[in-house]
Amino acid sequence: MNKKDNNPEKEELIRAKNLQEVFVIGGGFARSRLLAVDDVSFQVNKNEIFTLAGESGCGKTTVSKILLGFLEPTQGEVYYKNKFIGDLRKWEEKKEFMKEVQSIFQNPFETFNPLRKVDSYLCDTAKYFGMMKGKGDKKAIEEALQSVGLGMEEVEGRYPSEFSGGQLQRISIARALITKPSLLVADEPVSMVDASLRMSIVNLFKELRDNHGVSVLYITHDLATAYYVSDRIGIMFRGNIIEMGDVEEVLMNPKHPYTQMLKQSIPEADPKKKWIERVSITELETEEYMRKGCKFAGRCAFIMEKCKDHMPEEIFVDGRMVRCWLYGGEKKE
Amino acid sequence: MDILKTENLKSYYILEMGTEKKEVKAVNDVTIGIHEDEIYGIAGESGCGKSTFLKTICKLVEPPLRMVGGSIYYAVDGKYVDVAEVKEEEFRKLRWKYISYIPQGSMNALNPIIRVKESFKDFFTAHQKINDEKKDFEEPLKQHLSALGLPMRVLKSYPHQLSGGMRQRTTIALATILKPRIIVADEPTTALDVVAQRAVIQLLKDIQKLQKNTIILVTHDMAVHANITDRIGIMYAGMFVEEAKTEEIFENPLHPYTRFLIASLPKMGDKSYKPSVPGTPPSLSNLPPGCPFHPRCPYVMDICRKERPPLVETNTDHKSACFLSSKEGLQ
Amino acid sequence: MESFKELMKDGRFKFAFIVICVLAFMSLLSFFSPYNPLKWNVVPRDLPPRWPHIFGTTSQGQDLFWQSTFAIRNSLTIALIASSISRVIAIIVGLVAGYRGGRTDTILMSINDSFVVMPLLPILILIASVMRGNLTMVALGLILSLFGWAWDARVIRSQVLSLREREFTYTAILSGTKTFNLVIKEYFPFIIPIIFSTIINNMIWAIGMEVTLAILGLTNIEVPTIGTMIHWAVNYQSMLLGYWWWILTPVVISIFLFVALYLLSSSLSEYLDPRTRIQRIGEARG
Amino acid sequence: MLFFKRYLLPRLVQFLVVVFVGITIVFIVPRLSPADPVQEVINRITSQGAFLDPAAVDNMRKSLTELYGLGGNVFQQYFAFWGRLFRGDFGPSLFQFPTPVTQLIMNSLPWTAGLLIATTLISWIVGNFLGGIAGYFKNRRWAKILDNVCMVIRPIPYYIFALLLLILFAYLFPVFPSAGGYSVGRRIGFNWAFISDVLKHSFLPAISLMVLGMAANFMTMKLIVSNIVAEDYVMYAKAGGLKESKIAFKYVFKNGLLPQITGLALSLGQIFGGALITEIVFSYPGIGTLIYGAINSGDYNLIMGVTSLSVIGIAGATLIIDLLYPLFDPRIRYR
Repeated sequence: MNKKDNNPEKEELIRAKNLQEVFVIGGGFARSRLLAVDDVSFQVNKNEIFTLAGESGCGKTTVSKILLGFLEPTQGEVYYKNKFIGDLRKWEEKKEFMKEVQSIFQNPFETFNPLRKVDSYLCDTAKYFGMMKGKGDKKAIEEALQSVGLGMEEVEGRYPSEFSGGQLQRISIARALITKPSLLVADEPVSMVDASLRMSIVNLFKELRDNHGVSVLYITHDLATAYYVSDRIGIMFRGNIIEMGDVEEVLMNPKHPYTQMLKQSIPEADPKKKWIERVSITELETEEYMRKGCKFAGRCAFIMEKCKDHMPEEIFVDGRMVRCWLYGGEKKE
Repeated sequence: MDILKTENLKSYYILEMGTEKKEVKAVNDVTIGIHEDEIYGIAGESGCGKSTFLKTICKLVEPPLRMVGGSIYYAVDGKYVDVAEVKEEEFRKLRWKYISYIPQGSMNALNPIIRVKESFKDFFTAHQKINDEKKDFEEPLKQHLSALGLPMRVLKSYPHQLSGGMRQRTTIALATILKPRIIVADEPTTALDVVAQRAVIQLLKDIQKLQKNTIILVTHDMAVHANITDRIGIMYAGMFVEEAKTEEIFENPLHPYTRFLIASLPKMGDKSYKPSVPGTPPSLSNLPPGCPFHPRCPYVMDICRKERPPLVETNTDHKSACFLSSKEGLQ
Repeated sequence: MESFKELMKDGRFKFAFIVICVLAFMSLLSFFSPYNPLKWNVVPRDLPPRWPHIFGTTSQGQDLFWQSTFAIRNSLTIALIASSISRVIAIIVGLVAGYRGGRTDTILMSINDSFVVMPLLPILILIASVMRGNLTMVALGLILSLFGWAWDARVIRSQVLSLREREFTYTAILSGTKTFNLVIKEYFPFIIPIIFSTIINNMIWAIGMEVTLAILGLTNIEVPTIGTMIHWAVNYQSMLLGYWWWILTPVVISIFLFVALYLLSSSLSEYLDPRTRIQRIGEARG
Repeated sequence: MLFFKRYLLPRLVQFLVVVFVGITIVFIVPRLSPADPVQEVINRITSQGAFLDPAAVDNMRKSLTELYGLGGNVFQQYFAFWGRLFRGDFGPSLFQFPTPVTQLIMNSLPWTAGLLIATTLISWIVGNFLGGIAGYFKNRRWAKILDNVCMVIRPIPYYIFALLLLILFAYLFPVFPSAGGYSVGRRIGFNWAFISDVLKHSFLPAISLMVLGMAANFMTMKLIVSNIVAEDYVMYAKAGGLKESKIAFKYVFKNGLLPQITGLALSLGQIFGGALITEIVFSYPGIGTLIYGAINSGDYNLIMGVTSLSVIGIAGATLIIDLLYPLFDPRIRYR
């Protein structure tokens, strides 16, 4: 368990333990197995924004689906407030869990059914989770809309196609806030929103954490916004968390070679900081998934024999967890 | 000497929905000049008309899009040719030899059922006669690919066998095979993972240095602009609101919209509060009167609500379309 | 009503709507027919079309106009029975295969595909010849419905498969909607246009099959339907003997019916296609 | 090896499933009917007044039961049925006793095969060619006219269209013979006289099948092409200044034909049904007329034989087209 990582006063909210998810590609008789999520463990504490960062296809969305209970992991468990969520079988129990753990999605235009009015989702959420006192009690909905800076009249009776991406994402957040959740899972919430409006959503997360006590699991490929908004961060590559810890530590002086390359490859919005050396790109994504041992070995400048054999367990150095033989750690028998 | 100029260029999407007609003013009276031997970046949010502007200057205008007014000048062999007048069959000869096009990262721009080499041959033979297959086509092709650092096995494979980054670099090689004077790139790095994006940007820089041509790069990502472009034009609601050297845009933005755009960019190591542009982007089918940014602009003045500010040179080689800067300039 | 006005602007819909109204009116008329359709020699035989027998009369002494009113009504009933029941089967198979996925999907779909690929006519001939005379209208409708669902089940399945992956499915789950009313609230607005257009296509197929089986004399040829009318016309060598009106009436009616139904289905499926409906919603208040 | 497992094997399994489901239906259906076929044959014979002593009747019942494969419980019958199927023996035809059913089918099969293959190929090629051009040059006048014409022809079922042609050509302007495969008294031989006679006779059924096939292919191909024209690689080829003809043929048309190959495989069943019916209208001596005769004479064995063979035949043809598809589509060949 990552002892070093969580300091005492932080109360644990949700914890993933050795998650593993196997994707079977090729149907019928030609099955080949692919480890989309491989031995992933992390936790999100109360009143904290934890980021899960990585390239597209590194398994972060699969992890979010497992956490939300949409996907049964091949191996590993998820504990919410120290209760194993796998035991939730009856719909009532699942609803209780959903009341506490809500989510918003990547494409605002796909979050709502284009043929249904937007406010029908808000009413459903309020009705099904018992947030409505009387029949027409819209207080909870108005409150949620108010906290994202929208009014009831702007939303009532309109279809998704009549809003901009930014507005839809705010309505989606409002829908999630109706049940007063303690954890909000945000899967790439701003990648489809215009750069100038992106900050309004990201600042909203900060405000939710500070004023509404909602912790956020922020999933993204954009390290810049991750640095700006989160407290702790986990970097994922091809299904594994290869570095995790305080965002200042991990992003300001990254240890794992992949995190270093990732940070260098993000273009800085500053003409003076242009790139210099060249970079090599992967031939085929699936090739790297199938590789035994450390999946970054193909492109790593510091490759060692044991890297090809297998990845190290969790090594703690400079206040963060890293899985790389460069930083010691014994060979697992 | 500008290699490409537009004067009062207008192109709208004409949509007939049921009874009434709707005009989406995607390119709204644009006059711009692009120099030779430079990488000119066009930045702007989604729905500001930058991709439509690209399609219009490449004459890739398909209904419902229609070029409504103004003219486009190419500097062909030293003299300006108004491309709007050139007939399609005549203009076809210019395509790829004079101006070529790089599509978005996510688009499958190559014919899925023929090998990559076959695609290269189609584009090559459309403009150049091949009498000796080996000497006229295969040799130059191999040289071109190795110059761009692409493995030869790409030629024998089909598009679906290549990874996203590899396919995009192959398309760039295809767009530069005939060494065109202008290369137009529409969001070439979107939908690519960040490492492939960096490789693509590197490739574009090398090509520009190698062939001394002009690259017009459109992307919403200001950081990509910072890394590759020499000059940037900021587009908003179908118009150019500011144009200057890249360093100038980042250090001393004049137009309020550009200021917000630069201020809202998250930077590593800087956790200070980043403001966001208030309000929502305008819909191009019913634009506000006067300056289209005035509903969201904190410095709005009466004149802004009535007239549309022209794109005017306020400092040296730094144009902006805002009464605030041009008024001061005037005083 | 507003959408009806818009639909009427589409030429195909207008033609189809008029023709179907006429045919529907004729089938209603059958309730006021002065002659009993099952009786023969109620009118002088072999009269060419002239008032009062506007479509002429048959060698069996039946008035062709009133006969065709019954024919249209019966053919439409058979078609409606067949297509409505096969819709139910198609929806169940499509929804279960699409939503559950995995093994159930592969099994259901392989059985479904075998019904698509199989030549249905010889099998229907086999069934009809076994049941010989007592193939009543309802029985024929049921048999046709058993074979008419395969193609559309696959269409519905692929629609459900694509909907299942879309993000608003997860939003609905997180809003507390249970699987059953999630399917009703979220998926049905997409599935209903498919059902609508495939109902009409299936009716065309069913009427076509009924005509074919009737001409082969495999259905209950006393009951007047489009097929049986042609059957008697062909059996009595009406063409050779020059009674052209006897064979032309059912053929012309059937062509109008098929073309009208086809145009109705293609114009409706275009109008109801979710993509165009979304644009219309956006544009209505845009 | 991977290609075989991923693409070919599922197709083979699907072929077996189709044959299994089809043959099982052919087996079950006659057993559902309340009437016992053996009893029916016996009633028909005894009703013709011939007095038969009970022993002879019992004897006949036993041999007929054996002949019909109705001996033993259902499962034994089922296995016996499959056994005979593999041996290609559907028992004797009851009407033209004792010639075996397979023999009769083999006589009329070449006629149907010739008609079916010729018309399907021609209508597929011509229909797709015209549909492709009409889809690419959408706003040409002739494209619009042809589209409306096909829109009217397409929904008409085979029988009605065949009947229309019969009325038009055979009675109003009797140019073509309205029935039969060749004129009476013509010696069958491989000489030009016989062949031209066959062509003249099969002209009307062929035309009727081809026109409907062309209309269907035209409409689908036009739709496919009008979608492909908006694809990225077509727009990119236009930006590349390729000649219009090369874009139309190599980029739009070739990509458009691929779904039409699978479309053909899936619609073979219906086309076959249509061919049967058209043969009956023109009493063309193929499988259609054979099965029509069998219906009138209540010849069960022949009907079951024809149905089983058509199920296996069509499933086989579909399998062949499915197996040919990877040759045209590299995306399947090189996973």
